[in-house]
Amino acid sequence: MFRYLPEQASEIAPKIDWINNLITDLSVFFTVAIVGVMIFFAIYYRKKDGVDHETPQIKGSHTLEWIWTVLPTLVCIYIAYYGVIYYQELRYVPDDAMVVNVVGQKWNWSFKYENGKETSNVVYVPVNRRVKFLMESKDVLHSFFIPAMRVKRDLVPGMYTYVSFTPVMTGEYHVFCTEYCGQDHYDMTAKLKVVSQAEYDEWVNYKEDLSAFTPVELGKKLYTGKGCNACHSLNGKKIIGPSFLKAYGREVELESGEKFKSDENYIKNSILAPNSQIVKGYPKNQMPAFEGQLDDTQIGNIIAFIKSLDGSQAIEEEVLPEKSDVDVTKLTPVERGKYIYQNKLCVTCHSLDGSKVIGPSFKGIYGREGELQDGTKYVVDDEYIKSSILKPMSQVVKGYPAAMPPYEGQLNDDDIAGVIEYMKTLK
Amino acid sequence: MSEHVASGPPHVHHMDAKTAYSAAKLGMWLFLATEILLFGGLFAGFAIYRWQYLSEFAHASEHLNWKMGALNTAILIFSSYAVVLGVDAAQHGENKKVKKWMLVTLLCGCGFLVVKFFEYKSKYEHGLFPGTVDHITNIAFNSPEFNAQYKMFFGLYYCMTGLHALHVIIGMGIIFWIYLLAKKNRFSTDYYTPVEVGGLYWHLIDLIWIYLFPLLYLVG
Amino acid sequence: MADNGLGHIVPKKTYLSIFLALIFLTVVTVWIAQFDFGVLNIVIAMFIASIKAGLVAMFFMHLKYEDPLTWVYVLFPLFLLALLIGGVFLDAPFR
Amino acid sequence: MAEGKNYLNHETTIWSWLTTVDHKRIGLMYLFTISCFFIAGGVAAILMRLELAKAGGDLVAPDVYNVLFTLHGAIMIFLFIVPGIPATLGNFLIPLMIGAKDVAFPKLNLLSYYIYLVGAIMALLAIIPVDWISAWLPEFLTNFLTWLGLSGPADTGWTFYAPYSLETGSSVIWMTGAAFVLGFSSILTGLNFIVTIHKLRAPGMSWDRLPVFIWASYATAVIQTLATPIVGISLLLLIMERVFGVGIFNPDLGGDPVLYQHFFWFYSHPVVYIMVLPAFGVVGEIIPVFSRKPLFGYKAICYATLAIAVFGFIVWAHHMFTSGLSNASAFYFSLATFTVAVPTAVKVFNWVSTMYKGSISFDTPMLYAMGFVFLFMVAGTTGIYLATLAVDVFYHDTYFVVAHFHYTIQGGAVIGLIAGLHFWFPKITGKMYNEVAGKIGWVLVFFGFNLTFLPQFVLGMNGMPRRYYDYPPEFEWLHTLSTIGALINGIGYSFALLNMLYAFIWGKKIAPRNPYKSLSLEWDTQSPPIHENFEETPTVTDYPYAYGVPVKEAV
Repeated sequence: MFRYLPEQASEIAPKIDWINNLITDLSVFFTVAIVGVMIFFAIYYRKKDGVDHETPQIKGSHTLEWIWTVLPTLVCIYIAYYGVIYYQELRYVPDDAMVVNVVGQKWNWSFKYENGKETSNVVYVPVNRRVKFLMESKDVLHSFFIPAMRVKRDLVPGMYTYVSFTPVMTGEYHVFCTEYCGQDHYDMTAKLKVVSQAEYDEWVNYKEDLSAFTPVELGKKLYTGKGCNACHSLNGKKIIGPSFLKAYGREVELESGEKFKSDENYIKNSILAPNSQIVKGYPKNQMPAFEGQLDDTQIGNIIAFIKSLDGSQAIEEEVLPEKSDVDVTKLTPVERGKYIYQNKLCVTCHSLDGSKVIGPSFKGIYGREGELQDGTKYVVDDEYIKSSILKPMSQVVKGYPAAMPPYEGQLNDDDIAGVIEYMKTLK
Repeated sequence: MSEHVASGPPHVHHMDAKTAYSAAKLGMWLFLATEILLFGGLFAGFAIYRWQYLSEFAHASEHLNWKMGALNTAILIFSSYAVVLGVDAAQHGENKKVKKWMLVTLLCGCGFLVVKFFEYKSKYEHGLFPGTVDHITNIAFNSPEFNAQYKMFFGLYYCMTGLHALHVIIGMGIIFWIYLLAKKNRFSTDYYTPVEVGGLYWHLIDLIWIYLFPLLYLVG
Repeated sequence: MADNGLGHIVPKKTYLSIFLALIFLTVVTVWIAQFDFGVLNIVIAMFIASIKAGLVAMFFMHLKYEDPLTWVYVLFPLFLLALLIGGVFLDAPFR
Repeated sequence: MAEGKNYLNHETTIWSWLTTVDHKRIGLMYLFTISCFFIAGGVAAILMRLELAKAGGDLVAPDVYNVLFTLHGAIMIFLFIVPGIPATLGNFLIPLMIGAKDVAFPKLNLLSYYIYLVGAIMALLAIIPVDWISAWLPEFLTNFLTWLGLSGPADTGWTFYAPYSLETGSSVIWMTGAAFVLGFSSILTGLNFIVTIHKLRAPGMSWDRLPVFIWASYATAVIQTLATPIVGISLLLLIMERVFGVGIFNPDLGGDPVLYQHFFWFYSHPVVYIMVLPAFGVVGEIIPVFSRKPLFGYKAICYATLAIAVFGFIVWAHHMFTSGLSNASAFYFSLATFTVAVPTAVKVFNWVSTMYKGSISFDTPMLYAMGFVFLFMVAGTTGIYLATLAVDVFYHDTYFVVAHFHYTIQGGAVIGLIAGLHFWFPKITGKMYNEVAGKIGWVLVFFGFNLTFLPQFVLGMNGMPRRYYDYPPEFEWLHTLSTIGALINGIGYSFALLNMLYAFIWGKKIAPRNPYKSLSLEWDTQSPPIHENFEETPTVTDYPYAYGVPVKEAV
């Protein structure tokens, strides 16, 4: 009776569920028995005609007192014993456990694997292998809870804590923060993806060994990985921002009329605080500030990459995906929306799995409510999406950078309708 | 515990004088129990952090002036002595003596606070206090060797001695009130509850200091 | 004065000797603090402090002459305090 | 009886109420004040439930939601239910039940009330959403409030966990300060009751003749007096950290946030017994009267009461099993927690046995008392899950805990308070309430309550975390059910309270001295009692449960 626990996705889950269900059965039994007896007494001995009837002056019974003191004690000891035993099992970590480092920060989970790979708000583990999540908090208390695995532990700033379990079922599971941590506590969730060992290996090793690359190559990776390619071409074409071709050493003229040569300082500053020096003729408030998102080495790599684009090498047009011959008008609206999502670079900033990249995730976006930077409330409906695509700067969601380029003139109404339909499917 | 305003054993409508006396005393003991637990939290915190940061605490403790601490211990012990003599005088109905001893106690309290003031002042001048203040240049707290654990020691030091000093001030208020009652010749062999009960409070202040002094100044 | 049923009267001589004992013990604490006994430092200091506190409570505060009820409400809080310290020490050092 | 002088009409000016040292009047003043806060906390709860009725943010923004559950928790705990039964029924009944004219320190009693009021005002200040309303306020007022250190309502949860409470910009100092001041009031009330029960019992009122409500109040008073200082010091340290930057709980300064939790729960676990023990006492008074039977196992119940109070002190860290607690502590605190289960079970068995061969009438207080037994069985048995280490790891900070807690506190303490108010209503007011309306109120409260919180057990079992503004869609239908229940529950409480309020002010039916033929001392004086409680000090010859015809041997 009353079996509501989530699926048993870890090795320990059946044991914990066993003791849990035992408690449930005992609880239901005792509650029904005692309350049943009470109701029976109440009805059987009720004052039927409204007049007191004679009652015996029974003051108590030592025998009964002993029975109902000793009996619950024994039951309690039995339950407590298994609670402790299974708790030990929960906290036990074998030496060969796979370690994933977890960092909790308002309101985001990030995961780092043994080979240095990092993910955010989604974590992959192989099935049937003991894992240990070694956790630290950057700010306040958080708590790492995977219901399906029956594990939970607080993240305490200034101290490492851990959870450990062996997943036995592949699938996707909720990860919740269960220690209140401020405004978006409810949104501090992640996905645990349990996959086969082979899939895991493939996934975790997908990322190449960065030390094998030159700074220029690393810079190029960042160029695509961080979405620079959405606005900065490599072939001299103006997309939204200036092209990177021959960007180093070029004469720059700012809106203010100030002129100087582009150098390392200028590029670095443009990455960290773009709006402080917009080149004449380019729109303001388009580029997100990468302050805190890129470290000095990464910026150095990007600078090296830009320096390398001195025009001496032919530019391979590999960065912007080749336009295929798909006739979008023949697609269903949802397919069309998906196509646009993938090809108009929405994918760079808007995830589908709920994780924050640069912009809000598209997962479950339709109908979502929240607050804009200026404090007004919004509901994501057709009208809102349309104006967000055409004039993004007019309604930036609180907590996100004003980073999206306007698509006015780039997408027609049918395209936008397709995107909206596509969004509706992303529950 | 301020039941009594009338002259002589005051009339309390709901209990006789003897019950009133023992009730007041039990009430004060209970209140002292809460005070012990209030400070107890601080002692527990001090114990666990001292265990964690043993050597840092020992070093930080050397910044305290044990001579001043010892002086204050002596002052408080003497003040307690003065209070018991005051209680004794009240038990014999000698209001004048009560007045005298309460005055002595008050002076001791002032002396304690003055010493404390100079201690705090010298800590302040050396920058040994939590938080930051811009115009103090010599902020030892921000020097690299003055790490978080030192700050912890001084944080606890200020909380414990500060809360204690607050109790000294409140205690002096009570003693002063007793002084005023004695001035009006309120006490007799049949009625000296305020002296006894107020005295208990003052002794607790002494008692807590007896622990604070070696803990903070000597072993650290 | 026992006839009025109020508090116990202690001879003034007792008070004086307690006062002197307290001062003496203060001197002892200070004197002994210059020697290093390692972990025992704190034990010795707290032991002497407890003797002093005991003297104050028993004689200055007349605890010696109080009824069992008062004793209960002196000892029970101390038990709770020990419990709190014990509970905290059962946690942090064993993490 | 009505024409005679009683405590309500012997003086009638407002001033006579505000300066009264009469424990009965102070009890009523508390009752009035806590009722206001009960309504305020209830409104916050209803808003919260409405927000959660459907998935997605519908009603308020996330930060407002966080404020709502903080206010609900802080108001209900510190302002309503801690003073709940002790300061109202306790104040009113303790001297009456032991045959005294007043509490030991009447002026101190009044002082506790005013200290409570100061704390309440501080809490109200902390609620002002200065940041949100500053646009509509005159500038000097905004400046003044900011100068006071007020910004927006506290959003820390009622637990004020460090380090979040150290860094959030809201009026945390004022809220913790309020809790500190309220704690001081609670200490003084408890101290007063302990001394009263020890020193002012009527001749013949030995400890084995004390009503169980007095035993419960005594145990409560001990907890109030001795547990509150610890939370006092931890809140004080929190304030010191925010104001002066001392680092006791701040990990950046070498402090340990888990230590805060130890200090906090050292008080806040026993505080649960401050809330619920008096309710045990109330139920222990009601069941024998309406069963016309002696309270079964009187001594066992009294000892169980003391045992719960003492055991309550040794189990606090079971709120911290996932907090980073050491294994050694976890084992100890889990085992210790089970010790509380036993005396609690003993009480339930004894209450039910009292009804055996009784002559039972279903008056409203009895219905509440029987409802209490069911609700408390649920609360107690779900407590077993949370005491069991491995299982608690799963349930900690989920809706299961929320539901368990509300079964204990609302199903236990609040239902106990309402039961007691109905039971002693004739004594307090000298009037009778409408019995049918009382029963309707009971039905609404009982069913609304279960509909609110039973689904929350299921939510918790599904892994729904607490303090979530939004949730995955699969939890939606349970949340909707819970919200419907909360609305019915709210209507039920309003109905019950308005019924009593109506009877108090406009009621025509005059209460006799002892409408239930109870043997307890408070029914031995007129209704409502005279200012001095009794015409002459009563002498007690037996314990107050000698109902029925003596039998030769106990069964």
